[in-house]
Amino acid sequence: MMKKKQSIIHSIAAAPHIFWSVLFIILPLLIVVYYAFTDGEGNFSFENILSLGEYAEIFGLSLELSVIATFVCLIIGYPLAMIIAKSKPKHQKIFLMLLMLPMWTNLLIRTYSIMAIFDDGGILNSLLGTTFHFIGTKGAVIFGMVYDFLPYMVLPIYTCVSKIDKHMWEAASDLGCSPTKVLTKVIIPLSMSGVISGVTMVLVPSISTFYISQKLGGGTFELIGDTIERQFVTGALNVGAAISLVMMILILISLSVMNKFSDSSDGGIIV
Amino acid sequence: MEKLIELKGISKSYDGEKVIDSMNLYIRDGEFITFLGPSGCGKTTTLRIIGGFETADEGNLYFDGTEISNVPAYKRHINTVFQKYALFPHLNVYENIAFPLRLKKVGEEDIKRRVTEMLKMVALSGFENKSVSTLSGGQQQRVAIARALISHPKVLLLDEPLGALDLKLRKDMQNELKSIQQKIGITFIYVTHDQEEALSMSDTVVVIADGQIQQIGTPTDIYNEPKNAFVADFIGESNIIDGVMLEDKKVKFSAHVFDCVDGGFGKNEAVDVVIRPEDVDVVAPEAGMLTGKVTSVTFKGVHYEIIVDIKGFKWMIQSTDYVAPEATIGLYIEPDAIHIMKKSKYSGMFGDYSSFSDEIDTLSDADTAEEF
Amino acid sequence: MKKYLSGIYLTLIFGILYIPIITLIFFSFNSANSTAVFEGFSIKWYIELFNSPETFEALRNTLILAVLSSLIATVIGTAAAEGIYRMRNKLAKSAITSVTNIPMMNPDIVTGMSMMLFFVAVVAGISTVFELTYEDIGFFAMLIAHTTFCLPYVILSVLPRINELGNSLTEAAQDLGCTSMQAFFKVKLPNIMPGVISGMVMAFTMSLDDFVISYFVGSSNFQTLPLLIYSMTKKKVTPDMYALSAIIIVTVFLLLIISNFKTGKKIEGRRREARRK
Amino acid sequence: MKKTFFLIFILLLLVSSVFSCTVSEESDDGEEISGNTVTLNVYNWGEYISDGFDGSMDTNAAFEEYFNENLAKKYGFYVKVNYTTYATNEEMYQKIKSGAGSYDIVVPSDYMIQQMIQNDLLLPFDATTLSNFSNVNEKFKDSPYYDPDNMYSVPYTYGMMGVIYNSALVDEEDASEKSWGLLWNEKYSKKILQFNNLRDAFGSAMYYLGLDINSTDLSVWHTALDKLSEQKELVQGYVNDEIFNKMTTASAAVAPYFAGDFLTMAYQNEDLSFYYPKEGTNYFVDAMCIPRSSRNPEVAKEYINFMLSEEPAVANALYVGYASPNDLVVQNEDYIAGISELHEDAMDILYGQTPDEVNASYPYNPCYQSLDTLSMNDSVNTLWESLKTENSTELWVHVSCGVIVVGVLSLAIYNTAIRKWRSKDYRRRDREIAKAKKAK
Repeated sequence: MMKKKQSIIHSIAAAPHIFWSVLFIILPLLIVVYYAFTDGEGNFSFENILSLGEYAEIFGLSLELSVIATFVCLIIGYPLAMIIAKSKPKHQKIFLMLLMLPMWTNLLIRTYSIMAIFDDGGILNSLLGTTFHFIGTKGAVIFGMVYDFLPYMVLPIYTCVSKIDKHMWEAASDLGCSPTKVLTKVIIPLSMSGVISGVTMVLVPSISTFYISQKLGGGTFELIGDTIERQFVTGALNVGAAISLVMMILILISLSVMNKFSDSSDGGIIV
Repeated sequence: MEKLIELKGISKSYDGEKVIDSMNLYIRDGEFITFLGPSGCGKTTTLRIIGGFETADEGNLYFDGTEISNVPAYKRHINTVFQKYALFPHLNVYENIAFPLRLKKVGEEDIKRRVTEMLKMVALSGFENKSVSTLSGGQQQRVAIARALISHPKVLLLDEPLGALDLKLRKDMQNELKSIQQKIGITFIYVTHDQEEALSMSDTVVVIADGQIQQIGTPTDIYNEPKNAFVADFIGESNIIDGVMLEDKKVKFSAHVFDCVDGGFGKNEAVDVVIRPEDVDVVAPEAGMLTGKVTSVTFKGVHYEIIVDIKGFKWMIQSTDYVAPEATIGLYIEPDAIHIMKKSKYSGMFGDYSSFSDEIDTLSDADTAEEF
Repeated sequence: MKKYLSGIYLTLIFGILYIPIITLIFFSFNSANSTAVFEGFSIKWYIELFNSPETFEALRNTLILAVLSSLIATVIGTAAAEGIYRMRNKLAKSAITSVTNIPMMNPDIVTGMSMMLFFVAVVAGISTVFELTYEDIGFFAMLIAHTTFCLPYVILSVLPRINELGNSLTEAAQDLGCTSMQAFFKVKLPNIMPGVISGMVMAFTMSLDDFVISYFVGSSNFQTLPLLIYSMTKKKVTPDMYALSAIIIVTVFLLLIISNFKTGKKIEGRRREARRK
Repeated sequence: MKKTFFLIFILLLLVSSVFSCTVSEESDDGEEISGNTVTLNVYNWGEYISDGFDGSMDTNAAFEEYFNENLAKKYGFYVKVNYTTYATNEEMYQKIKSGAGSYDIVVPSDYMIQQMIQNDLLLPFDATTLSNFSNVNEKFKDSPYYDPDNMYSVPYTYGMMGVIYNSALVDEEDASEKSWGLLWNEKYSKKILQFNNLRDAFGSAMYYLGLDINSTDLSVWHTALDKLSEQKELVQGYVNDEIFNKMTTASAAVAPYFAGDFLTMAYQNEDLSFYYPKEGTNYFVDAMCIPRSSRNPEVAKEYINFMLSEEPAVANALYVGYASPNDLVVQNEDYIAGISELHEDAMDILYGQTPDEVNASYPYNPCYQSLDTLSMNDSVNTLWESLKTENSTELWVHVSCGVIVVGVLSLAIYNTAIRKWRSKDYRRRDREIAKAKKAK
C-alpha cells in the first residue's frame, strides 16, 4: 500500500501540467473540432470533412516535400552529430551553440537573406555571372526547410550518440568490424531512438510551414500550411479547422507507427 | 612454443608522462600470461596496444613474426573481454555471440551449431532470447567470453574481467577461465591487480610497476625469488629489511648475524632481506635470534597474524599458536627462509607493517605534515 | 586523413548555415533602403534603430515574454516530468505525453487561432459577470500561449535526464534525513539541471521567434518584434530590422566565445586530472 | 552551453530595457501636469506613417504634443499613442471581428471599409464635421461607393496599380503599347511577376479582358482564371513584398504594382519605368476609420483631424510615397520637391492622370468591392486554389520521395524479418518449454 500511496503523492507534481494542458490544449482543441464539424451558421455538418478530397493533392505535395527535406536533414545531420559527439568536450559546446544561434534571428529575415543570395539576380548569380533559377522552385523550399530545421535533427542524435558507451566502438572493432561496419552494425542501431525523435522534430513542423513555401517557392504552388492560413485569414474557419484536424490525426498515426519500429521507450530529445 | 607475440622497446606517454617505458616482452603460443601490477602502472595500456586500440609512441609489436603495430584492431586475430563486458544492448544473447560470425558471412546452420556449443561451454544454454540488460554480472561476463572466443582468435585479451564480480563467483570464474584456456589451448593475456588471481591462474606472471617490467617468471618463482622490494611486497606478504652481506651464506640485519643459502654478492654489500611471515617461528624470548614486543594479533582463521615491533621496525608473523598482545616474544628463522635481493629503487619503500596499503600511508604522512 | 575530412565537413555545413547570417549583417550596413542592392557602407540604420523607441519596446516585450514564458514552462515542465516519471500506470503516462506533444505537432496557425477563439470566449464569459475587455488580459493570453507551446520542449529535454538518473540518489538523500521535497530540490534538481537549462533555452528560442501565434492571440497594446517585422511586409522590410538582428546575433556570439573560453579551460583541466589518476 | 544562456538572457534583457526606457522617455516629455493618460490604439499598415526616419517628422509624437498642449485641458486627460501594425486587410479584419483587441483608429482599404460597415464593425462619426475635412480633394468627397455620405471614413492615401518594367530587359516597343499584355508576353517568360493575393491577380486579368471586377457571375471569373493559368508558365513567381528586391536586382523584368511603390524602387534602380495600362486599372483608397469597439472615439476624431492638417499630411505622404487625397499636400512645395527627388516625373505619375482618365476605357467601377459583400468569397477562393495546384508537380519530387519512403520501409521490414527469421528456432523452443511448464 505504501508504494502506491507514494507514487500518487509524487505524481501530484504533474498536476499543474495536467491542469494547464486540459485548459489550454484540450479546450482550444475542442474548439477546432467544433469548427471542423460545423458549417458557417454553426449547425452540425460533415460537409467540411467531405470537401477535404480536393486538398488531397496539396497535402500530398506538402508531405512529399517534407519527407525529402527530413531525409536531407538526416543525411546532413547524422554525420554532423557524430563529428560533434566525437570532438573534444570544449568544442562540443561551441559547436552546439553555433548550431542553435541562427534560430535566434527572425525567420522572415533569414528567408529574405536566403532569397537575396540565391535569387536570379541575387549575390550568387551576379558573382558567378550565371542566371540559374533557384528561388521559386521546389528545390528552394526544400533548402529552406533543411536550413530552418537542421538543428532539430542534430540535437537529439547528438544526445543519443554521446551517451553510447566508448567501449562499444572498441568491442565492435575488436570483433572484426571495419570502421564502416562498426557504424552500420552497432552505432546506428544504438542511436536509432535519437534518429526517430530527430525525424519527428523535423517532419511534423515542415509539413505545416507556410512562410517558407510562399517566399522561397515563389507562390507558384501551395502547401497545406498556406491553404490553412488562407482559410483562416479569409474567415473560412471551418474548412481550415477540418484540414488541420485531419492532418493532426494523420501525424499522430505516423508517429505511433514510427515509435513501434524503434521499440525503445524515449530518445533523449535535446542535449 | 615459438614466440607468438613480441614487444620490442614499446613506450607510450600521455601528456608528456611516460606510461610505458621501453618495454621488451615475448609471449609464447598457448600460454596463460598475466600482467600484474597496481592501478596506473601501464598494464592495461600495454594490453590495449596489443589489442590495437592504442598505438605505441616508439618500438614495434610482432605477431607471428610480422610487424602489426599499424594493423587496425579489426584485422588482428586478437579478441578482447572488457572489464564492463561491452555487450551490445540492441542485440539479445544469441545475436551478441553470433556477431563476429555474421561479419565473416558464416552460414546460418553453422552459426546456430557453434553458438549453441559455445553457450553450453559457458553454461548458459537456453539463454538465447534473453536481453543482455536482464542478465547478472557473471552471466554477462560469460556471454562476453563466449562472444570473444567463438571466432577462434589466436589470442584472447582479458582486461580485469572479474573485477565486478563477488568473491565466490570470482573464484568459480577463475577456474572456469583456466579450464576454458586449457581446453581451447590459445594464448590468454590476463590483466589484473589481484595477486591471488595472478598466482592461481597463470603459467607466467609479468609484474609491472611505473611502466616497467619488474619481473617475469612462473608464479612460484615470483613468490619465492622476488627480484626487488616491489615484487616481494606486491606478491603475498613479506618483511623486507635492510641488511649487509658479510660473505656468501652469511648476512647481518637487525644487529644479528644469520646463516642463509644465497650467495654471489660483493663483501659487505648492502642488500634487501626478504622473510615471508609464514617462515618465522615464534619461540621463547631467550631462545629467539631476535626479540620484539607484539603490537597486534588478528585471528585469520587459518593462522594468527601477529605484528611484532623489533627495534622500531614492525614485522608480520603468521603462526598457528596464539600469542598475547603486548607480550615479548623471540623469533627463529631457518637459513632457507632468508632470501637476499639486490638493492633497487624500491628498497626501503615497503616491508614495514605499520599499515597495509599505500593510501593509508599517505594519510598518516598527511597527519604528521599538519603537526609541523 | 579522417580527422581532416571531418574538419572540412564541419566548416562546409556551418558555412552554409552562416552565409545568410553574414549577408544579413552585410546588408545592415547598406546605405540604401534596400535589402538586396548594396549601395555603400553606412551605419545609418543603426542610428535609425537607436532613435526609434517603438522597435526597442517591441524587443523588450519580446524578451520579457520569452524569458517569462520559458521560466514558467520550465517550472511546470520539470514538475510534470518528475510527475510523469513517477506515474505508475502506462496509460496515463502515454496519454499525458501525447497531449503534451499536440502543440508541437499542430501547425502554429491552428494553435494560434484556437487559443484566440478560446480566450475571446473566456473574456465573453467573464465580462457577463464583471467588466473585462480583451485588452486587460492581452499580455496574459500571449504569455499563456507561449508557455503552452514551450512546455513540450522542456518536458522532452528533462524527462530523459530524470529517467537516466533513476531513484538511487533521491533514496540516498531521504535516507540521510531529507523529506521527499528536500530530496528533489537538494539532490535530483542539481543533477538534472543540464536538461532543465537546455529545455529552458529551447523554450526561449521558440518563444523568441514565434510570430503566428502571437499575431492571433496578441492584443493591441503588446507588440513583439516578430509582429513588427512581419507587419512590414505590407511594403518592405527595412534594413533597420537587419541591424537589430545583427546586434542580437553578434552579442550572443561574443558571449558564447567568452564564456566557452573560460569554462573550456576548466573542463580541459578536469580531463587531464582524471587521466593522471 | 548552459551557463552561457543565463548570461545571455540577463544581458539582452538589461540592454533592451535600458534603451527603450531612455529612448521612450524623451518622446513623451509633455508630462508635467499629472493626470490620467488615455492610450489611443492606432492599428495601421506596416511602414505606412512617417515615424521620424531620416529626419522626417514623427507624426504620432507630434499628435501627442499637439493634443497634450491644446486639448488636454478640454478633455481632462493626456494621450499616449500606442501604434501597432498589420500586413493585409484580411488579417486586420479577423482581428477586429474576433474582438481580440479594441482599437481606436484603423486604416482599411475601400473594399474592406464596405465589408466592415456591412458587418457593423465601424463607428459612424460623420467626417464632414471635422474642421480639416475641407482639405480633402472634392473627388474623394462626392459619395465614394464604399462610404456614400462620408459617415465612416476619411481618405488617407490613394493610388492606382500599374505595370513596372525594367527598360534594360524589356524592348521599348513591347512596353510602348502600355497594355496589360506585357504580363502575358512569352518573350519575357520566367521574368514576369504576378500578385500573390487573389483580388489583385484576378483584377489584372479582368482589366486586361475588360471584365467587371465585381461581377457576381462565376463564368466571368472562370474566363479570368483561364487567362491567369495561361500566364502561369510564364510567371517567375507570385509575389507580395518580395517584388522590391526582385525588381531592384533585375531578377525579374515585368511586374504589376502600385505607383507609389514604383517610386521607391526606381530610386534604387534607374532602369525601371512605369505605365498605367490603357485597358484600365485598379484604383484604391485607404481611409482612416474608427472601429465600433473604440473606447475613446472623440480622441480618435481629433487624431484623424490632426492627420488631415498640412504638416503631418505632407510628412506621411512623403514617407509612404502613395498619392495623397489632401489638396494642401499636392500644392505644398516641400512635398513636390521631396517626391520629385525620388523620381523626376513622380508628380506626373501620381497626379498626372486622375483615376477616371486612366479608366476611361474601362466600362465598370474600377474599385474592388469586398468578395464577402458579393458573397463570392468561397467560389473565388476555390478558383484561386485550383490555379495554384493546377501545375503538375515535377516528376523528380514524386520519384525521390517514393524512393526514400520505399527505401526506409523496405529497410525496416527487412531488418525485422531477418531478426524474426534468425531467432525463430530458439523462440519456438522457449514457447514449447513455457507451454510444457504451464501444462504441468
